[in-house]
Amino acid sequence: MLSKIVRTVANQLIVFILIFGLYVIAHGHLTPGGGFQGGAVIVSGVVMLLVAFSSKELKKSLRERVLTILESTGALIFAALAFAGIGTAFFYNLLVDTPIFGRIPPTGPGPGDFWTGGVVPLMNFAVGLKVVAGLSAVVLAMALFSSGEEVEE
Amino acid sequence: MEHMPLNFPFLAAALLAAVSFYIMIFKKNLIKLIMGIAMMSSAVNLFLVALGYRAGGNAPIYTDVPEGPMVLPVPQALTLTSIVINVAVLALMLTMVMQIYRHTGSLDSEKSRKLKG
Amino acid sequence: MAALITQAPILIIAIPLVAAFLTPLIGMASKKARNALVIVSLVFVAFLVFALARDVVINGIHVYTLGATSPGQTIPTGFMVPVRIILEIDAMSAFFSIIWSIVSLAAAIYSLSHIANETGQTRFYTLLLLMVTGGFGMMFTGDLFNLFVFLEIASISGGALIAFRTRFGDTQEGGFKYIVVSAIAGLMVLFATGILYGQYNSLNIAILAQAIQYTTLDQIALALLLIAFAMKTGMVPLHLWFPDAYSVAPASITGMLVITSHACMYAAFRVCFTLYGAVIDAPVVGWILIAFGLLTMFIGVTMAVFQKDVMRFMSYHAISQLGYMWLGVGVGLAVLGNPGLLATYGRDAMSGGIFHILNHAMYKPLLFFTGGALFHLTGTRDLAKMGGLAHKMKWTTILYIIGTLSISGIPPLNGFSSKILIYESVYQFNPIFTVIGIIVSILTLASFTKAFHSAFMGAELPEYKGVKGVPRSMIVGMVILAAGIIFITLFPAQIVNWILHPAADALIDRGAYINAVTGVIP
Amino acid sequence: MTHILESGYAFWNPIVWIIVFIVVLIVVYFFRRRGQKEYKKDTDQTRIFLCGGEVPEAGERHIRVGNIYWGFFETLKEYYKQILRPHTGIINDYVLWFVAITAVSALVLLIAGLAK
Amino acid sequence: MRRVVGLILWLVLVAFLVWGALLIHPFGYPPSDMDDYMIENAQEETGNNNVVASVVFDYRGFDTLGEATILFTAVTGVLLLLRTLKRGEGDS
Repeated sequence: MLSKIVRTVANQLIVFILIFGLYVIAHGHLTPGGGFQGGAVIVSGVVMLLVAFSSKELKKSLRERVLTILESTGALIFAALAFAGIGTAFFYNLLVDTPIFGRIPPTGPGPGDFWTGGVVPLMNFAVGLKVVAGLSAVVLAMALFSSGEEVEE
Repeated sequence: MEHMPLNFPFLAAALLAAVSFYIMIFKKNLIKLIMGIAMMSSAVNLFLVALGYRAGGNAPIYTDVPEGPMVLPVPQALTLTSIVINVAVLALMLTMVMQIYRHTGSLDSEKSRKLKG
Repeated sequence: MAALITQAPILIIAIPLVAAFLTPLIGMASKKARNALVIVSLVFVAFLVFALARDVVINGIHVYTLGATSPGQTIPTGFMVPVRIILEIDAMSAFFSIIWSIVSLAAAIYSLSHIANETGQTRFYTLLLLMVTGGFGMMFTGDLFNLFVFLEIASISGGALIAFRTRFGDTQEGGFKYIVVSAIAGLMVLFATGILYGQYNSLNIAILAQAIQYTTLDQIALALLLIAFAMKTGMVPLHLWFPDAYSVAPASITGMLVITSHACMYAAFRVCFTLYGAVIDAPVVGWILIAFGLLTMFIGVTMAVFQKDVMRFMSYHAISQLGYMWLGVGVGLAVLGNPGLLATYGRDAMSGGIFHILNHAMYKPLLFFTGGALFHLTGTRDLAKMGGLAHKMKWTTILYIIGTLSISGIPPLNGFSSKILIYESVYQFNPIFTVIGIIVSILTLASFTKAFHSAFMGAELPEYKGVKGVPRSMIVGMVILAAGIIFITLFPAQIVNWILHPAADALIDRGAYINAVTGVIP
Repeated sequence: MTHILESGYAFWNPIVWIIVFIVVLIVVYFFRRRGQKEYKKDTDQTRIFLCGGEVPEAGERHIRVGNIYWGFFETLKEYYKQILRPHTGIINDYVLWFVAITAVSALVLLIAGLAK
Repeated sequence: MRRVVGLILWLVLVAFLVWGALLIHPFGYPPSDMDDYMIENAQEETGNNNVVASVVFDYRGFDTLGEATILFTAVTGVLLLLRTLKRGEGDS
């Protein structure tokens, strides 16, 4: 538990970190970035909270049970999106030329169109959810273990 | 960029791998061993990315890209995958080292060993 | 059914994966549903594996292109090399996947009561399913980088499972050593992959095998790949991590780790025979494998006679048995360039080595399971503290005797039928090797007799008067493997003709593997 | 599909072996039938006889693993001293062995490649 | 003893690594059949402006599934190893 200034600044800063991470995840199919990178950004915010407040404080708001459920859900969404194309072949990108994320961008350089990419943006979101939940669970568990707290089973 | 006569990026990756091997062979501290493995993984990542560079190339992203050649996308994807894999491996290794320290109270690979022979 | 066979390669990998993702969610609801999910998914995967193996042996190689407009379309239209990941199943992969499905099912059933009174069971079963996924992926993939990914999946889940019993310190040490060794091996494999990709700009094994030229870089990559996979299999003198990791793991996981080491052996065969098959300096590499194989056999068994920890003792025996496989396949590789010798004894030697893999995959997990039963009853792995346990565990004693006779090659059990293949084909290559093999076999029998006497024989010890018998599901898991041993014992010739000769030919005939991807009909 | 496993210049047929084994068992059983008849359970005949002295308890009677094959290890003491030296259990040595074998095998492959 | 032998073998391996680094294609001029195909056709086939994203999630999506699986495995393993033990099974 650090000083009041640090805690206040962390409380303000976490919002911007979350927004930037969500931006990196959402624009993974247009600009550099993607699910893993954006998830890592958000987890860095979680680590900041862990430094500012103690792991005991953070454990009240972040239950490991919830994190496990979220991680499994993200992984399941990813696997389900891969399974969706099994009519033709596993991992077939079946959302191209469909209303959802289905537009084909003009070939060659150009401004990005958000509604393109088929299943790729959805997979980005699934992976982002998975990475956020998983890595923050790992960080929290390590912090709790090294400070001698109880880690949920 | 001009044609490099000596492949400096590949040399850098090779030397990084050599240093990490030295650490893994001669440093008895388990944390230093893990650092050596992390350096080895970064050497491999550097090697992969350098493989994909094309002289004067842009990032292979069509969003408002200037004219010119594009670097190869596959090595970047492989590097992304291997980075995440190494993160996972390091997390598990550090967890086991924490448990070893809890049980034996030592991080020395000679003092903290029970299994031998 | 035809559609199921077409989709079988990916389903075999994906079903345990999805089951592993579901396990934490269901494990929160009820334990029974979780165990049922694990067993049912593994049974279904085993059924799919057998159907796919039958189809592969009858109709030839299966390819599955991930994400293409049709699974059979390996190369995009109007292009010459594949750009997508391709799963490729030939007789060799099918053979290994049969072993893996049987042993993983037996191990899962065994675990039900072996870890019944431990904490963290849900995560245990999750990791077990992920390990199954990694093994199948290693056996099925036709892509070098994908092989690395699945190798890492199997290694990480295996390492976490080795360290499952966190209340003991040595489990953490064994798991740490396993993870470190696996990480180094995986990074070397990735290095070699990068070297090959940089030269030929492809990651597909078949395309690389077509284009490869055995330059100096290729030789360095071959050394890296071969030694990395050999270290993961536990070849002497790279075996030092092997007993440390295998002796501390839960017995069911030890039985599965044996098969993951066989999967790494499959990868090494794939590299030697398919990837480098055209250009490799066959006699040199073959002699390297033979030399390491003999060293592995002898040092492994002599160290095993010395041991007093039951699991460690069996791990050293696992090492020494791996030597037989290296010897048989190494002889086959040494004469690969010579069709006459290959037809006379090389093919038989390779079939013998592969047959020994099958037998070893049946009796070694069985023996590890019996060792786990001993640990389950006595709470110790030290043979010096055991004695007279045959009074308590009659079934386990019978199964241990079956495994002992089989591993030491006593007729008519299956170990004999593979060892006679190896002995008589290797004898024509070099008689000394056969003599060494027979000496190793004798020492194996001697050391297992010692362990049998000190653990099971003798009067009932007072300290084990009160212990209960072995739980039923552990017996069931062992009986599955014993049934496999009896089946192989009774029908060795049928098994050799049905699956082993096709597997050996799949290794020898690399053209078929390449044509399956490039689409050229020979 | 034949039932005979052809291997090099020999063959192996488990069914025949098992039949022969059963026949031998039957013969042995007939020999055994002709043995002594006046064997009774739960008499002094079944007690352990140790030079007339009293028999120790089960715990002391059992020969532990440390005492088995004592002569074998005594004879091969030198060999085991040598063979136990690399088995240190230090993880750094494992890495060193990997580096050593990789370097040596790369050298061998390279020299063989140059020789060709 | 160990130090000397280790240094010699380490130097041999280093020599191999450096030699290999010098033998690879000149930096900046790689062979690129497969990658050129991806750069040209990624936009029509997957509708992505980001070619790397289309490689990661479409052409080699199976690797990414394995990668996510590895992360899942590591998280599960860490939470398994750091779990608090029940009563009665303390350190031994």
